[in-house]
Amino acid sequence: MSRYSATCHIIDQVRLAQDIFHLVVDAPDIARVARPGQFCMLATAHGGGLDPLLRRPLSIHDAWPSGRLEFLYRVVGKGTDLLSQKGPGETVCVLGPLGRGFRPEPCGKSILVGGGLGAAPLLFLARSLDRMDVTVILGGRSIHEIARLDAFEGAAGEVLVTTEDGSRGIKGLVTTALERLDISSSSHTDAIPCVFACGPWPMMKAVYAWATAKGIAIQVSLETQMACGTGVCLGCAIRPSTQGRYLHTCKDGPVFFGTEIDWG
Amino acid sequence: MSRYSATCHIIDQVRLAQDIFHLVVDAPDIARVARPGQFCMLATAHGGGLDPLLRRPLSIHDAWPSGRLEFLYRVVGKGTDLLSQKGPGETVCVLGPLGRGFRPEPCGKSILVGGGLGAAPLLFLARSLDRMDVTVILGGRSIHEIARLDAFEGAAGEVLVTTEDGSRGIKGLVTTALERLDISSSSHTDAIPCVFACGPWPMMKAVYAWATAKGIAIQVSLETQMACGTGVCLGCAIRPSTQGRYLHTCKDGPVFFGTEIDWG
Amino acid sequence: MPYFEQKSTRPLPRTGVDLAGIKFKNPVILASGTCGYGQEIDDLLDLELLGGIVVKGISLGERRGNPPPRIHETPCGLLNAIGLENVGLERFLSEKMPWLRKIDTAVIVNILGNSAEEYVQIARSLDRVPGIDGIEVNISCPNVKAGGIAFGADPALAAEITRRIKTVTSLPVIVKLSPNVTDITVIARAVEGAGADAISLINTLLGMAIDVKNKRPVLANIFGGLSGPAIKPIALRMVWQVARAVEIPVIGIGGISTSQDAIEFFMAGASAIQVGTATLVNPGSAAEIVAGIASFMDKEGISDISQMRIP
Amino acid sequence: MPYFEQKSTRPLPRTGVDLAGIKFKNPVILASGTCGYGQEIDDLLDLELLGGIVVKGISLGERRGNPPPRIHETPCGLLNAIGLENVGLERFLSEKMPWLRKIDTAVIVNILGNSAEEYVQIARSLDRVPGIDGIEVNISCPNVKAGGIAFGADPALAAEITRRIKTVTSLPVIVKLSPNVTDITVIARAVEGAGADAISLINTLLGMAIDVKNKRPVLANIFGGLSGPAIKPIALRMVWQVARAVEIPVIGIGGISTSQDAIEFFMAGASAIQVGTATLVNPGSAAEIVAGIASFMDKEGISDISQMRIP
Ligand SMILES: Cc1cc2nc3c(=O)[nH]c(=O)nc-3n(C[C@H](O)[C@H](O)[C@H](O)COP(=O)(O)OP(=O)(O)OC[C@H]3O[C@@H](n4cnc5c(N)ncnc54)[C@H](O)[C@@H]3O)c2cc1C
Ligand SMILES: Cc1cc2nc3c(=O)[nH]c(=O)nc-3n(C[C@H](O)[C@H](O)[C@H](O)COP(=O)(O)OP(=O)(O)OC[C@H]3O[C@@H](n4cnc5c(N)ncnc54)[C@H](O)[C@@H]3O)c2cc1C
Ligand SMILES: Cc1cc2nc3c(=O)[nH]c(=O)nc-3n(C[C@H](O)[C@H](O)[C@H](O)COP(=O)(O)O)c2cc1C
Ligand SMILES: Cc1cc2nc3c(=O)[nH]c(=O)nc-3n(C[C@H](O)[C@H](O)[C@H](O)COP(=O)(O)O)c2cc1C
Ligand code: FES
Ligand code: FES
Repeated sequence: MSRYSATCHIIDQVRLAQDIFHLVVDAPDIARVARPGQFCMLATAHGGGLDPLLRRPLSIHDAWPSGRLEFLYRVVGKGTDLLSQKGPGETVCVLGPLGRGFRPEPCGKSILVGGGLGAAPLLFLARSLDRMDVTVILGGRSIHEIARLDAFEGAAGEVLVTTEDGSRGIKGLVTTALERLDISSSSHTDAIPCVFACGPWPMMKAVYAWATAKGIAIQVSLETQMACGTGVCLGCAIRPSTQGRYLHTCKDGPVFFGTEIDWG
Repeated sequence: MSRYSATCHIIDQVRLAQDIFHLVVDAPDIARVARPGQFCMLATAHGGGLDPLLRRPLSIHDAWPSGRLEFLYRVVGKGTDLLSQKGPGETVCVLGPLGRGFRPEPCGKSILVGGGLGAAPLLFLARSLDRMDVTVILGGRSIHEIARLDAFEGAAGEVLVTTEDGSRGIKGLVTTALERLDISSSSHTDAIPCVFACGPWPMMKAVYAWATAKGIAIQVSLETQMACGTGVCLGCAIRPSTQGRYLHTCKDGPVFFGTEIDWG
Repeated sequence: MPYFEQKSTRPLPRTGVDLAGIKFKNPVILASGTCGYGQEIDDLLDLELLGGIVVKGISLGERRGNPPPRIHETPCGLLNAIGLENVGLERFLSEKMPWLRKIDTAVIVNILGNSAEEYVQIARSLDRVPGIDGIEVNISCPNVKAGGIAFGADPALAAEITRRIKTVTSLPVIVKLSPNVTDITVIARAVEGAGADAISLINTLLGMAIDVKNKRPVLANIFGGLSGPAIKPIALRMVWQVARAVEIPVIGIGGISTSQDAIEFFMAGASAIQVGTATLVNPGSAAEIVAGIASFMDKEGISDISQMRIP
Repeated sequence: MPYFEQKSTRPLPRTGVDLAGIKFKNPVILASGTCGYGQEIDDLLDLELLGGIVVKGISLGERRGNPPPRIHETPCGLLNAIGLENVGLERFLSEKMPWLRKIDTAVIVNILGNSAEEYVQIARSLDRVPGIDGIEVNISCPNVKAGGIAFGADPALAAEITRRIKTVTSLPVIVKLSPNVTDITVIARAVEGAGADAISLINTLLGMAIDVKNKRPVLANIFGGLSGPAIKPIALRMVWQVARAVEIPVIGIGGISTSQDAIEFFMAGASAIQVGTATLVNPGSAAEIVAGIASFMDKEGISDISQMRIP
């Protein structure tokens, strides 16, 4: 494995909406080897503070050969709040790239489904695929929850937005858009499409159900509590679809095939 | 007692030297009632962090009817480091004014002796006295440790600087300057002078010895570990000169008459 | 009209608790040793907003306490070795009670003796003193040589002290337990059996720190008691265990600094809570916790503290 | 010339320690359960820079561990209830040891059984396995129902397990103690008397957290073990006590994240230390601690770890 623990300079940090931030750091080692769907652990305490103690897992939103490493996150608690207070000129400790990312497979259209901040890992994935084969569906309660739409439009052949309040795009959930999708059409092949999803658990469950019903393979990026992110603490256990050993989000995932896990 | 717990806007924070900062906050309630020699407890953790847990005691460097409250401090550890990272536009929680300050007494010249950051409480004291009766002695290892000289020169009739490396003023310790002082001269009286000192323990011990030998009353501002600063925890005990009860720096002090405490 | 009626059917959250025969306005009490005798922080915290106050531990005679240094900050915690500096029984009654009596909040007196006899003597003197609502028996102080922890770690001794105190006072008796034991439920059941009206826990965990520069323990007393947010997970676990082991009410203590923390303790089974170190850090903490609990109960439609308890 | 001679008379700090018959390059060891079987963090931390590694606790059969959630962050601490998920003795020997054997650092195997018999069986199987330098007997795991803590809280049981393990192995036996006891020196003396070659302490403190939103304990197992900086003052106190109660070497564990922390433990009487939670937060911690200790010794002119001990 090639993982790195780096103290990174913050190139930029922009508030995109009320509580959504786009963080760009300079992390050449990590950016060079990162794969879509992988994540990093970021230290959030300021100065020598030991609270919050643990680093916070964030998906790699994008990574560039130049060393530019991007994150897209929502402030939900103490750690993300402290992270959002940092700006250019300051540094942040980043550990990564961690985990097993998306595994692009020979298939027809790639349908990328992101609910809320679940969009975070999908931009890097979209950019790694053939633009014209990529359909991105971004869902949120309202337009304010749809982040980085321009970037997605630049990286994907088709971008569909769904909002629960109808403030933009299709009124409804991401599944509303999925139902309307013509999954047979693809630019150069009649192959079955494949789905990559990230978002709240109920959304992923619904997308998994939709895909399974259609016989489409689906990969999902999951979130669990994590202490280390490196596979040593065994804290990030997640129930497998079989009766066997637990899976571990930080090393067996965070991306899993829909069939690997217990949907409960 | 009139003490206040306030969330204060930072008006200004300036680095005066490598590790010395001058912090100005807007704290009308506290500034209005503050007396020279009193101190405040400042919260230093950022965001919702609980480490450092305790607030940090800092002397009131100056206070104005406008609500302007000033601190002068050195970064020595985690708490002061975090405090120094804050700037205008941000807030800091301040509890004060706390403790018993200097008690100006009818006397001749007032000799204010500050070693290093022990200068902090002396500016407010100087400003509360008749300028022409005030002699301030500021000592440090080098000129870099002498902070806010201009302000002291504006507030005192005479300002003497001592540096151990001779980079400014008298080469030596504050006691070198004391020895040379003509303690009989005073602008309007032949009364015995009095001394107010703040600084490292060995310095205060030497100044106490000097004053005692000369029969001059001395008040010293002391530092001990503090948890509450408000008199409830009894953590800040300090040995009295008698065999009786311990004194408590945060309520019986931080300013004591030299005769009250056990010099060890 | 129907709208008005609908509103009125939903009662205001009742934050008051009756516990061990004491009426508390709300379940938030100041912990012993972190609020002096009340008057010291009266200007910074309106005591009448709170359920009650437990005063600094009182011994028979006045005590000087341990030599300094007495306190040291640790990660999210505080070590203290005050050594029970206090004014003693007599001065407490003559100098501190007159002021406390005027305050409309429950007053609990924390007591500590060097021997069972001393506990009994103090308890007897407190009986029928106007303004005192209850006694908290500190059998758990880690910072004094005799008494304290020795009693708190031995179920037989703890029971004996409880029993003897009950015979000399008509005041409700709350026994405060030490966490420095293998099985806290054993001590809890022992004092319940001996007649305790309630149990409060936890006192501080025994800890220490070393001054690397000067190559010696930081505290003059070597050991000190650890308090603050650092110990909350341990305190909560013990409250959960004890609440399931005894029938008498449990008062939760340990690292509570927000209403969220307090609610965790109610869910674990505490009938009330005490706020200690948080008051040192921010004198207004307890009042903020009271407000936070009320608004949580209001939002969740909870009408009584006991409803929060996880079965 | 005189200048050169003067320099050469000052020996380089000797950070190496011989302990219980095991040679450690330096006194910094990775704690069980926080470094897997080593290979998992080999790319982030050069194990050969360290004194040693204690692998994740091994049971006779493979174990699935507790259901999630297993971990929860607390103020300056971490609660875990992994429940000893591990590959079991057989797979450990066949799959993990071949890699560990190649690493130039001391390898200690942490073992846990459901019964004294199981401890003995595992210890016997580890004897004479090339590459294993010692056994650490975990009689202190708070997260498994049978075994673990039950043995660690009872001096007679702790002694019996130690004695029986000593008869079936020629490997040095380190007994790891639980802090969840009234008097840790009693257990320490019991295992010393039973032949333990060294003692390591502390394992985690039993704690819990409650999910206020969902009104239930956060951890599926309800209770978990508290580790990290929050517990350092308690760990240090126990190491101080045990180091003064036994003659065998003591390995200090609990909340160590900097070389400063490590030095506090040496001053308290530890001959070596283990780094646990700090590795989870920052995989490079242990290597940074090694460097910090060496530079402290160099600066202070200390030539041996044992010189730091406060008498
Ligand atoms: C592999 C992975 C990738 C992620 N990628 C992103 C991303 O790209 N953008 C984004 O906005 N969020 C992402 N998250 C969620 C993000 O980690 C949490 O929102 C964050 O940890 C919250 O920290 P906090 O201190 O602000 O909140 P708090 O609630 O104060 O955190 C308390 C504890 O809970 C943990 N925690 C809280 N929420 C979550 C969560 N949803 N998942 C895991 N742990 C949690 C924290 O890490 C911390 O240990 C990801 C999570 C995982 C596991
Ligand atoms: C009444 C009073 C007035 C003070 N006024 C000033 C001032 O005006 N300017 C200034 O620069 N410093 C002043 N000090 C010292 C200042 O409080 C400490 O430098 C500061 O607390 C260090 O905190 P830290 O987190 O940076 O250091 P750390 O060493 O990390 O602090 C660890 C703990 O030790 C305590 N501590 C460390 N040094 C001291 C000290 N010298 N006195 C008391 N507690 C200490 C901290 O409060 C904290 O609890 C004053 C101290 C007291 C008691
Ligand atoms: C400075 C200090 C002094 C204390 N003095 C007493 C005391 O006199 N009697 C007592 O029973 N507990 C005493 N305690 C313990 C507290 O009442 C409380 O049980 C403990 O601090 C845990 O709660 P916390 O984490 O909220 O502080 C003291 C605690 C501190 C920090
Ligand atoms: C996630 C995790 C898993 C652990 N697993 C084990 C174990 O298998 N065996 C054991 O003896 N101790 C185990 N421990 C305890 C540690 O080895 C150590 O004793 C404890 O965490 C205190 O040290 P620390 O504060 O440095 O983490 C574990 C601790 C953690 C945090
Ligand atoms: S978070 Fe530690 S193993 Fe996954
Ligand atoms: S610092 Fe608490 S009484 Fe002085």
